[in-house]
Amino acid sequence: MGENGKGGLDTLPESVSSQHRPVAKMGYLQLKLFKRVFNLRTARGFLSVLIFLALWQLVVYVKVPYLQYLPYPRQVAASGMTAVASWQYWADWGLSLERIFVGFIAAQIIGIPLGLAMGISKVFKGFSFPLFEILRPIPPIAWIPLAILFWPTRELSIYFLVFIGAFFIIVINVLQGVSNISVSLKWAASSLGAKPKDIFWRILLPGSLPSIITGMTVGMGVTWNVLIAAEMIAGQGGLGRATWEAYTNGNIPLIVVGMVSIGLAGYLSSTLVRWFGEKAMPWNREV
Amino acid sequence: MANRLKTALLNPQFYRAMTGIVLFLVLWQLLTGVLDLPRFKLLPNPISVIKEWFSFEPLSGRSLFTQEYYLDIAYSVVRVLIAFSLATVLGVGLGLIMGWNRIFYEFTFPIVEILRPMPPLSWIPLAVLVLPGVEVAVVYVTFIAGFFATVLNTLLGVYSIDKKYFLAARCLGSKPRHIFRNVVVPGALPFIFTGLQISMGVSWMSLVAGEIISGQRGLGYAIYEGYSMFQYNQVVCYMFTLGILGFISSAGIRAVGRKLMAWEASRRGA
Amino acid sequence: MAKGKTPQGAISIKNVTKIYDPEGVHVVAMQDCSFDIAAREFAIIVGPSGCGKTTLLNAIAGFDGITSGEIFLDGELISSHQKQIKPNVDRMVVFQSGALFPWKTVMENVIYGPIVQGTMKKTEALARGRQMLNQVGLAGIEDKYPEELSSGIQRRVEILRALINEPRVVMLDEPFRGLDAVAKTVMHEFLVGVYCTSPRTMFFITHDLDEAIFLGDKVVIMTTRPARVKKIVTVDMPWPREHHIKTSKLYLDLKGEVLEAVHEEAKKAFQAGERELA
Amino acid sequence: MTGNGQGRLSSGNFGEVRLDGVTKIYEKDDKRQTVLEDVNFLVERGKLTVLMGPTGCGKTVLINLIAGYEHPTAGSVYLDGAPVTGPGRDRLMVFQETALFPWMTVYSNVTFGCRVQGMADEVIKDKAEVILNKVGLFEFRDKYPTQLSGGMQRRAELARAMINDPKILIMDEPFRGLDAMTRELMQEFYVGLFEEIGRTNLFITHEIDEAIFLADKLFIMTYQPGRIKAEIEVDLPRPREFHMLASSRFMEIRNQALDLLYEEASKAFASGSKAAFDLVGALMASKDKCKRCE
Repeated sequence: MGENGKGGLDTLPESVSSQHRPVAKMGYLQLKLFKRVFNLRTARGFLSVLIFLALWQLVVYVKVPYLQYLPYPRQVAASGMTAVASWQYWADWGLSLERIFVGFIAAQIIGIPLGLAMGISKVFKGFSFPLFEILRPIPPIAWIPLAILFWPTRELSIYFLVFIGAFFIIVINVLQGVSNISVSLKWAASSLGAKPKDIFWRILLPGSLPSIITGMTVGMGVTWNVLIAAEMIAGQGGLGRATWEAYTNGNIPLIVVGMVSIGLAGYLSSTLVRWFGEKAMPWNREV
Repeated sequence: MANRLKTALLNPQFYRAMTGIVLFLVLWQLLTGVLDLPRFKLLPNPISVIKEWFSFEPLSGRSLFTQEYYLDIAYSVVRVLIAFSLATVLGVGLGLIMGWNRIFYEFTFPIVEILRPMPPLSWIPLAVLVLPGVEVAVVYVTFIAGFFATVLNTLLGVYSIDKKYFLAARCLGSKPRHIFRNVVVPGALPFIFTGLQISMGVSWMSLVAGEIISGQRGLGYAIYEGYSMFQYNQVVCYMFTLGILGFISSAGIRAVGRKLMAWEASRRGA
Repeated sequence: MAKGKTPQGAISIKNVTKIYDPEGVHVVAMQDCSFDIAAREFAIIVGPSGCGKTTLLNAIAGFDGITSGEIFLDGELISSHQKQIKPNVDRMVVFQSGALFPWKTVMENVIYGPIVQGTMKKTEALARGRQMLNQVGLAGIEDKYPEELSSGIQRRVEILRALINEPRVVMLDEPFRGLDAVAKTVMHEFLVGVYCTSPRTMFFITHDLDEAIFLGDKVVIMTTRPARVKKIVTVDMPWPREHHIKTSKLYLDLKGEVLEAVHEEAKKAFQAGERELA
Repeated sequence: MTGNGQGRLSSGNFGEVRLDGVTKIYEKDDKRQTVLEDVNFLVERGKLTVLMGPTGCGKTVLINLIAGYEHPTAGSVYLDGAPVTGPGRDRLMVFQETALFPWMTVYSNVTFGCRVQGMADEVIKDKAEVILNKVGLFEFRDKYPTQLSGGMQRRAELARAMINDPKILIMDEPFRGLDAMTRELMQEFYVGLFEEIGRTNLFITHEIDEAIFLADKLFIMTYQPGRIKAEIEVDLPRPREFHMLASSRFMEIRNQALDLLYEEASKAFASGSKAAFDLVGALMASKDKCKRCE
C-alpha cells in the first residue's frame, strides 16, 4: 500500500487535496489540463468566447427576468475604453498589484520557513501545528475588524489581510511537501556522507519546492479574493474599490469592467507564479 | 472511544499541543491586557473575550446563552448550506459530463476557464444590483466560490481514472450508461470530495465577505456590526465561532466521503 | 456461427501491419505478422518489450485498429483496416496491472458482466459466481474489496470475472508479473485447473519462459520492432500440466531453444532503445 | 573468479558483514511485533550473497540494520569486525524505488557523495568520467532522472554508489519495477560488473530465477519472525551466462529453493498475512477430470 504513512494531516488543508492516492498525480494532471486548455484556447476558445458574448447579448435583449438589468456587451466595451484611457484606472491597477505583492511576499517569507521547520522537527510541529489548525479555518475576511483596529494605517491593514490570505495556505503546502519527501532520499543522502546542513539545503528544500509552488499558486488565487473584499470594505483606491464605487454610482457597465480587470489581474499574477515555478524547477518540466 | 482517549492522553503530542495553545493565550493576554503597549492595548484580551462569550447578560447582547447568537449562526449556516449544495449538484454534474463527453467539454470548458479567475467577491456589486434582494446576492456569491472549485476537481477526477477500467467495462459488455454509472462516477469520487473540501472552505470565506458588504444578518455582518459598535470581544468570539463552524463542516464532508468511499478506507486500512 | 455457446475461438492473423503516427513520428510497430491459433489452444506470445504483443491484443480485443492485414475469429472478420468489431464478451481481456473495479466488492466484480448484459438474473448470477469462487477455493471473500486482497487473489478474481461470461477467447497481458516465486506457481496451478475444467482459446503474453513452456501448447516468439513472427515452438506435453515436468529433458530443451531466440531479440531491442533515448 | 580489478574504479579492500544474534522488535502503541529474531548471518568478502523470503519476512529491515538506518533491539552488526553505528559510505544501498535526487542531473547525483565530502573538483570530474563510462551513461550526464528509462536510472544509482568505493554494496530488489527485457539485461550487466570488480554484494529479491542466476550463496529467510532458514551453495560456473538458466543444475537448485519457500509461504498463510493469502488456491484447488484431453 503505497500510502505515505507520515504526517497526521487528516484535517484537509485549504488547497492540498487530501491524503489518498490521487494527490500524487494532482500536480501532473493540472499541468496536463493547463496544457490542454492552452492549445484549446487558441483553437476553440475563441469560438466559445464569441458564443458567450452572443448568449449575453441575447439574454439582455430578450429581457430574461432579473438579467435584463445587465448592460449590453457593447456598453461594457465602451465604458472599458474610457476607463483604460483614464489615468485613475491604471493607478487602481498599480495600487492593487502593490498590495497583493507586499502581502503575498511577506506570507511566503514567513510561511515557507515555518512550514519547513514544522516538517523537519516533530517537536516544533507538536507545539505549533494544533494552534495553527485552530486559526486556519477562520475566514481571512473575518480578520478585517482586528486588522483595521491594530494596524496604524489602512495600507498596512490591507497588507496584513492579504498576508493572512496566503499565509495559512503556503504553510500547509510546505509542511505537506516536506513530509512527503520519501525517506529513501534522506537515507541515501546520509549514507553518502551528507551532513544535516547538506540534507536541508540539497534534499529537503529542493524536494519540497513543487509543494511550495503549488502553495504559492493557490495562495495567489485566495489573496485576490481577500484583497477585493478588503478594498470594498475598508480600502481607498484599487480595483476592488473602483468596482464598489461604480456600484454606488449605479454605473453597471463600469462594474463589469472592474470585474473583468480583477479577473485579468488575478489570472496574470497566477501565471506569473506558475512561470516562476517552471523556471525554478527545470527537472519538473514535461519531458 | 474510551481507549482512543486514553492513548491520546498518554502520548506526548497531546501535551505539546496544550502547551502551545496555553502559551499563545498567555502571550496574547500579556500583550493586550497586562502590558501597556501602544497598538496592542486596543485589541480585546482573551479573558474579556471568554467572559463575554460565556456570560449570561453579555454587553454586546450576544453570547453562548443568548438567542441572538444562535440566530446569527442559523442565518449563516442556512446560506452556506444552500449555496454549497447548489454548487455541489451543479458543479459535480457539470464536471462529470464535461469529463465524460468530449464535445460538451470543448464548448463549456473555455467559458468556465474565463469566469474562473474572477474572484467570487468581485461579483458582489453586480449580484446585489441584478439579483432580487440582498439575500439571493449573498447566496449567489457563496455559490460561485464553491462551484468553480467543484467543477475543476470533478473534471480532474474523471481524468484521473485509469483507462484500463473503461476498457475492462467495455469488454464486459457495458453500454455507455453502465460505464458512466459504474466507472466514471465512482472513479472520480476521491477527487470530487477533494473539490468539496476546498469548495466548503471558499464558500465560508465568500459568505463572510458577502454578509459584511451587503449588510445582512449573519456571522459576517455581526462581526462588522460588533466592530462599528466597539464590541471587540464579540468580534473575536464570532471569529472563533466561524473557525469552529468551518472545522465542523469540513469534518462532516470527510465523514460522508469515508462512508461513500468504503473501498477507499479499506485501501488506507490495509 | 453456431450460437450453441460451444467454445470455438479459432483465431487467424493474416499479415497484420500496424503503424503508429504520434505527432508525426512514423513508427512501424508490426510488419506482416501472421500466425494461427486453433480453437481452445493455449497460445503464448513472447518477445522484447514494444514488439507489438499488446498491439495484437488490442486489435483482437477491438480496443484499437490495424493499418493493414486481417484478423479472423472462427472465420469471421473481426479486425482490418476498414472494419473493427467493438469489444464484446467473446474476447475477454485480463489486464497486466489488474482492472478489478476497486469500488466494487469481489462478487459485484464477478457478476458485473452477466448483469450488465442482462444474460443472467441477479440471483442466478450470484449463484454462478459463488459456485465458481468455491470451485477454486476462494469462498468467503465475496464481500471484500479488491484492495483488501493480495495481488495474487485479485488476479484470480479477475480471471473468474472474465470466464463467467463464457468467452470464446481469453487474452491475458503478463497477468502474473510482479508476483513472487511462490505466488506464481500457485497461479499456474490455478490457471491449469480452470483451463482444464472448461477449455477455451488462451492468448497469453509473458516474458517468463518457465511460465511460457509450462502453460503453453504453442509459444510464438516475436522479433523486435517492426514485429513479426520469429519462431513458433510447439510444446506437446500432456494436460493437465504437473510441476514435475519442469525437470524433464524435453522441458529443458524447449526452454533452451526459446531462451536462445528471445535473448537474441532482446539484445537488438536494447541497442535500438538506447539509441532512441540518446 | 576473475582477479580483483585494480583499475581506478576500486581500491579492492572489500568488507565482510557479520550479524550476531540480531533481533528487531517494533513497538506501535501497545502492539509489539518481532520482525527479526536471533539472526546469525555472514556476508562473505568478495562474494555475491542473495537473500530471499516471503513478503513480510523482514528482508528490508535486515539490510536497513546493515546500512545503519535502523538499530537492532538486541545483538549487533559487524563490518570487518567493527560494530556498525550509523549510515556510512562503506555500506551503500540501491533502493527498490529509485532514490536518485529528481532535482539533480545524473552528473550531480553521481558526484553527490564526493562533493559533500569536499573532494577536489578535478578528482571528482575524473572519477565521475570513469564511472559514467563504466555504466554507459556518459552522454546522459546532464539529463534529469525523469528523462531516463528505468534501466538507465538503475545504472545511474549503481554509479552513484560505486564512485564512493563502498566496502559492501546492498541491492534492495532493484530490478523489481523494470519490464522483463530491461530486467534481464540489467541482471547480466550487474553480474558482469560484480565478476569484474569482485566487490562484496548483498542482493535481495523474490524472483527465484534472478536469485540463482546472480548468487554465489543463496539464503532463504523464514516468515515472521524473520530468521535464516536455509543456505544454498550456488555452484554454477562464473562468468554467468543466460543459457545456464536452461541447465539441469539450475533447475535442481530452483526446485530446492522453491520447496523451502513453499514451506515458509504456507506458514505465512496459516498466520493469515495478506500476502500469504495467495496460497489459498494451491492447497485447495482440485483438478477434476481434464476436459482438455477429450
